Amino acid sequence: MIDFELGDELELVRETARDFAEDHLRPALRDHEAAQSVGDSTLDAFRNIGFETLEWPETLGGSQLGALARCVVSEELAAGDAGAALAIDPLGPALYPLLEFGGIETLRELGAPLLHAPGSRAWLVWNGEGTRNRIERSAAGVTGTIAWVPASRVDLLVFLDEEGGFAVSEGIEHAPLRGSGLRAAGASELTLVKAPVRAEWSDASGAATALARCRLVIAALLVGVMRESAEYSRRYALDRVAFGKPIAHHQALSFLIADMASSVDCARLLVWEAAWRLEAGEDAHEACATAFVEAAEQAMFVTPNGVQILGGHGFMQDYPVEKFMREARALSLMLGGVDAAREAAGRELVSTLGRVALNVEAIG
Amino acid sequence: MIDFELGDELELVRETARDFAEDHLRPALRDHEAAQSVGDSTLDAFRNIGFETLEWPETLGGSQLGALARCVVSEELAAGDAGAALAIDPLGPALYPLLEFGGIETLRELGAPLLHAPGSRAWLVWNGEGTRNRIERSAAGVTGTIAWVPASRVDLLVFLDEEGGFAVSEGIEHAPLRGSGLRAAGASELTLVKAPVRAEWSDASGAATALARCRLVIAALLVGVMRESAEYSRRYALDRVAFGKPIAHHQALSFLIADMASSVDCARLLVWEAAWRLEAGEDAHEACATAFVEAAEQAMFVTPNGVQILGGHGFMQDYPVEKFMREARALSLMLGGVDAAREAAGRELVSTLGRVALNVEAIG
Amino acid sequence: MNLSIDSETQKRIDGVRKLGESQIRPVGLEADRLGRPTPADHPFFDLLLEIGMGRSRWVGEEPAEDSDTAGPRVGNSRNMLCISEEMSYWDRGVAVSFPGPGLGEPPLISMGTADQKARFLGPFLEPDRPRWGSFAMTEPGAGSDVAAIASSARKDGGDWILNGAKSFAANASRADWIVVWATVDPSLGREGHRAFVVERGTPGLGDFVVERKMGLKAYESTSFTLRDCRVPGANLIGGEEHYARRAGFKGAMRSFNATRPLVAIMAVGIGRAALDEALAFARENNLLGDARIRDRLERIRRRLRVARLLCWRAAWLADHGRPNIVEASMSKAVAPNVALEAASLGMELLGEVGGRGDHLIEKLFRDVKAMDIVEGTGQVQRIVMARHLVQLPRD
Amino acid sequence: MNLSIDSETQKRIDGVRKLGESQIRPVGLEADRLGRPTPADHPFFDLLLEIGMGRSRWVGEEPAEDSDTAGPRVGNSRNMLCISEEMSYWDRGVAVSFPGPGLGEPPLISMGTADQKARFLGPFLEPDRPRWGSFAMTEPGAGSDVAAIASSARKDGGDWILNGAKSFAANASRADWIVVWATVDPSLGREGHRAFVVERGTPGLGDFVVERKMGLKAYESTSFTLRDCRVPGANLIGGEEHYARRAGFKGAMRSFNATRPLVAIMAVGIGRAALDEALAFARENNLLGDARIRDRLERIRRRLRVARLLCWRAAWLADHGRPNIVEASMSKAVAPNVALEAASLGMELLGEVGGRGDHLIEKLFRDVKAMDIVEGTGQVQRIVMARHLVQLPRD
Repeated sequence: MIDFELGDELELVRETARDFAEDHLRPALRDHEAAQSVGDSTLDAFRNIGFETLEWPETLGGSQLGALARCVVSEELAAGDAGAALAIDPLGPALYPLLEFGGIETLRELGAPLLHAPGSRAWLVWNGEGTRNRIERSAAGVTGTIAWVPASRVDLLVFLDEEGGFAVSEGIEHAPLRGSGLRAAGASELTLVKAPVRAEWSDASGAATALARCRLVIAALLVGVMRESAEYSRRYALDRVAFGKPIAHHQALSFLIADMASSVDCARLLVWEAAWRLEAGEDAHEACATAFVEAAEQAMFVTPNGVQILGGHGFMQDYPVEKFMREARALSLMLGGVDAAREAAGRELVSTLGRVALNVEAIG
Repeated sequence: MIDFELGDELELVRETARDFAEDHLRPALRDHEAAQSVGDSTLDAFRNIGFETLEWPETLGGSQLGALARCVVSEELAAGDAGAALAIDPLGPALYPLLEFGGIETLRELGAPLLHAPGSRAWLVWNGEGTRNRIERSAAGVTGTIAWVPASRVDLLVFLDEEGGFAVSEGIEHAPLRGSGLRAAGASELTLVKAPVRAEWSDASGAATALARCRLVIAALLVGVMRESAEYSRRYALDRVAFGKPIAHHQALSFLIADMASSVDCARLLVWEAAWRLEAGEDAHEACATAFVEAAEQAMFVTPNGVQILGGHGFMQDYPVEKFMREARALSLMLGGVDAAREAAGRELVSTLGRVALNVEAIG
Repeated sequence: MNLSIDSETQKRIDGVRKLGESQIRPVGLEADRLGRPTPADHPFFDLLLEIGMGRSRWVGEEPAEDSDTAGPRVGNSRNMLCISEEMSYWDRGVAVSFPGPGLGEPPLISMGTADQKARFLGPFLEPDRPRWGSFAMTEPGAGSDVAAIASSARKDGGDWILNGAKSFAANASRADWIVVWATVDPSLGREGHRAFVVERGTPGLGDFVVERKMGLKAYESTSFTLRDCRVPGANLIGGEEHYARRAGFKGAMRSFNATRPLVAIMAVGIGRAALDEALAFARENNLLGDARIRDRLERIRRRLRVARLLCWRAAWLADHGRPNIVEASMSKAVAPNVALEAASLGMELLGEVGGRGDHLIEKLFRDVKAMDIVEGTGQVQRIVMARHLVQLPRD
Repeated sequence: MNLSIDSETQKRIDGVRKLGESQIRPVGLEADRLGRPTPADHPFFDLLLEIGMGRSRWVGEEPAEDSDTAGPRVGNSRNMLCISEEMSYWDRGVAVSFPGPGLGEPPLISMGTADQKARFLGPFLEPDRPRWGSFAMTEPGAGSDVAAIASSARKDGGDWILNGAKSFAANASRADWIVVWATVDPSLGREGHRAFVVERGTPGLGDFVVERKMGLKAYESTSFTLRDCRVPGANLIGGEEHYARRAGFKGAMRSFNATRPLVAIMAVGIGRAALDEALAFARENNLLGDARIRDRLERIRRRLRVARLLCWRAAWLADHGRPNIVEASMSKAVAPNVALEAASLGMELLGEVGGRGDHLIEKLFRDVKAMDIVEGTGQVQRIVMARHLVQLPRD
């Protein structure tokens, strides 16, 4: 029976993430941005809660929670500070190829060391359709430039494409960048010259699942960003008086606020559904790509309007809404961007014969 | 110097067309739709004004006015009744290939006879990219089915594709259809079995110009339809009271009305600019395709909202707005639809090196 | 969390699907082609009766208040949503034309006295022939402004005298009775509203005109007038006490809404039909190699999925007795636009084939716009949402 | 009808283009990279002065009223639009930073006395060094509600005492003087507004804070306060008679607007820069084979063309003294959204390259949103349009 209840465990996880964001991320959002990093105390607090290993298997000391938990946490963290949400998570989306391709052993070998060296970062580079990077692989190693990673150091770089992937942990040179959004996570251009390949995998099915899970996490981050933009501007519109009443009571603005609330819910529902599909063992590649497209589109409706509602203040860095607009734009450029996700979802659709199923039918 | 003045002549033409639409088309719009034709008195009145030969060369007794005059007239007629606007014009868009490919002689031979047999109709079938028809040509003649023409009789059928065209005037069988929009013009499926080719042309440049002019006329008709939808619903919203004031004074609806007015102007300005380019002898293929895309997009914003503003009444055939929505949709399906026009405009754009010119630079 | 349709519901959907394919859609296309509502004596309605449809949801007796022992009652409107969507997928106009008490049933069940339920819903328990009930709220001059009911109810001895005009009442001219809303005093707003059962043949009930619509032609939308129409006091739904009692319950009554997601999901059904047809057309015409067309189909599926989830969530909240006003309005604000987009983009895909007027997508394009109008326009839904989100005052 | 740019104007555009390529854009990128306004002593400003810019449009004497013999005067704001667009194409922030009397000039020209023009615009005729004027209307608590000016002006003998706070005033901290709007009585609305020239160094003028902005960093947006700031009576623009006279002219004053299309076309310039960059990037990266990307570029060009025509039309009406309020607001409502779409879609095309923060399109994405806010938000423009289209009352 259709049921939207998260359940006690996930509600607790959500509340914990929300408190963490409230205490550690939101108050420091401009400091993190200026420093292009978060402080050690924030990293420690995050580690102490156990969020670093939320999805890690129990045998590696993880909580072994699923995609839905990750989405719930990512939304909350990004509602606090999306850049910081990347900065505090040592593995980030790179977790998924390690898990999908190599399982526990690979995660232990490649991933676990990062946990023991606070401040370490892994990053995932999408190397398939839609990438703007040119990466050459030869017997001598990996050569090429990665235009941008939201990190100021990278200890492990996992490349993913449609057929599989490979990992590199040495020979990575960074040139710092200013970055557009997500500056709290840092910003670098990476150059590799014959960097040695530490591991490699050929597994199209695992690659598809890893990509799906990466897209889902980015989509959840987008939900968090746009939610905070919608909420912040809604509250502002209630506080601020023009022409004799709160600007929120001008019908046209109240309609916009209602539509922004709809946008957030639309994106979140698709994210949750995709996460639920993943956990239910259903085919979820298309659902994750779809959630990413929806989140990106809705975020690019919501966040510029967040600025708009604040008017001149919205353009000023004394208020956070301009930052939300930059973060939404930056997040939605990842993993080949919306076009690659559209293409993936569209290809799945056209292979459908007969009726198109919108949701999963007939489980339980 | 930039100047939007139509000039006295065109203002007079516009006024005449507006009066004609007011007197003969708008009052009978449901009758024409039900009858799938307009009455003889309307045909006569139209002919007497000289609108049948608005763009015809003077040597054939025409007014030899240009594309802008045609756009101005088409908008006015379509604001009265878009279906009737097609019904009363014997040649319709078929005029352009005749003029472009064959000039005066061809027009005299193929076109003029239709003027002498009131009620005759020519129609243009787009047979290039984006068509859904399958037309076979062989030495024995033309064979195939044309899914829909907005006519209940066709005396001359001109086929146009990227490379040229051909004309058929015999061996055309019609099966009447109900039609979706534009019913006043009639609706038929045409079947040809080895129909003899009466004339044929191979001329890619002429074909491009003919197609551009066809698109422009359809775009101008769309402007007329959406203008009337916007105007009708605006007036309705001023007359109708809900929650203690005219519904137009509910801010959200007044914003919608303002946006609808913008849409109409956006489309009209592109139509006029394309017409002006044609007349100025500038390359106008892209401009005409662009005007068509804009008109189609804006019309599909305006006309459903015209229905929306009238609420339950909008859905009823006692009011004309549902008809405007059907006509806008039907017009924008023509000539390969918006995708073919987008493709044409996009191809032109990507061949641009350096700065993209939005308008024509440096004339006079 | 469970975002799948359970197999029990899926079986019922499959049942509707069989009926839809063989009956509902053909009957809908026939009505559209002929431009008239399916006549009351159409064999389709007899068939529906035979297979157990056209009946009241009322079970014929009142459940005892204390029979509720297994914790809080959880409603099943989610299942109803799934069935409604499937019905609407095959033909939303035909679905409205189904025999039964129709929209008159909910007020009778929720407000009616035992006697009224027996008198007016009783005949729908095992109907001898297709029977209809009807419901008339909207007036020619009102639209979304339901507080603006102008039809008047005046007490005259034990009877009520009704005067006014109603429009867009489904199945009204064929109905055994019509639930008519009128006001005892326009200055009271909703407080003054009363619902009456007006029986067929009551003197003063007349001037039935079946409206000519853009689409959804299979059911009759009817306008009628009440001229000094005398209705017995026993036909005031709930009796006079009900309205006296109700005055105190305003707040509590409006914490959830089950109708908006139900209407919204009908839009999803229409949109889904357009998507399936568009995909089939594109495949037959080798259009799927075009990235634009794939993107368009992707967008339709995605937005329909969003709309469906919004409806499901609103219903799930209602089923658990939780406030859902914002969520219900959100589903109703979003779904009809998605469905219109689906039908309109479907038309674009058809190209000139869409101009013929005989393709299912073309019919859906004409059907769908009503969904953004009935049960509160998109504008009204946004007002409702804004009242909750930013305390937008009633002006 | 003539919808081309004439060759005279084209030559001036080409001049701006040369300056833009060699100076304006590099200076804008530098300011963006360094995150600070271009300093007042930057050699760029000296260069501008050398080539004849940074001057007042005021010609130094009043044209005789009756010198107008050749029929009605036709303005040339269309040409100004073309130049502004090109300037904004290269860098809108830098364009605002240009030395000159700035937005303070129009009120001085239109309302100022001969003496005021000579005193305040005179130094801008042949400036000895880069000089700026500034204009301060907006207040920290007000935004679009210009009638809500709270800064007060109180008469004290022959002087005026100003108190209040202003924000978002361009070039204010480097300006020789600031045109400051204040009210003699908030209850009078616009009737109570007065414009004063407040000279640099006036006691009570202070607390200059250069705002940190999302984009457009090349010019300073500055907030400042007025604390018992004493301004001589001679600095009330137009003198007291002007405001007494103006009261009768309200209707006539508001029949056309020249500023909105001017700001709107700056958005077109930004959007056009994004289009050219996006096209170049797509070509270099072999993306033009993708129909989606072609469609996106097509849409940007089309919408920019529409926006430009809307601006041109509004200016053309103003140039002929015809009412253009609806058309001016329309251009301002449409163009900034088009420009945002251009920059945002440009970012999409860049993909992760857009994340670096060093691509021109990324800067444009941060610059552009301001255009929908300054000179009346898109919402305010729609209100203005609605007042004319449906007589929307002021509420």
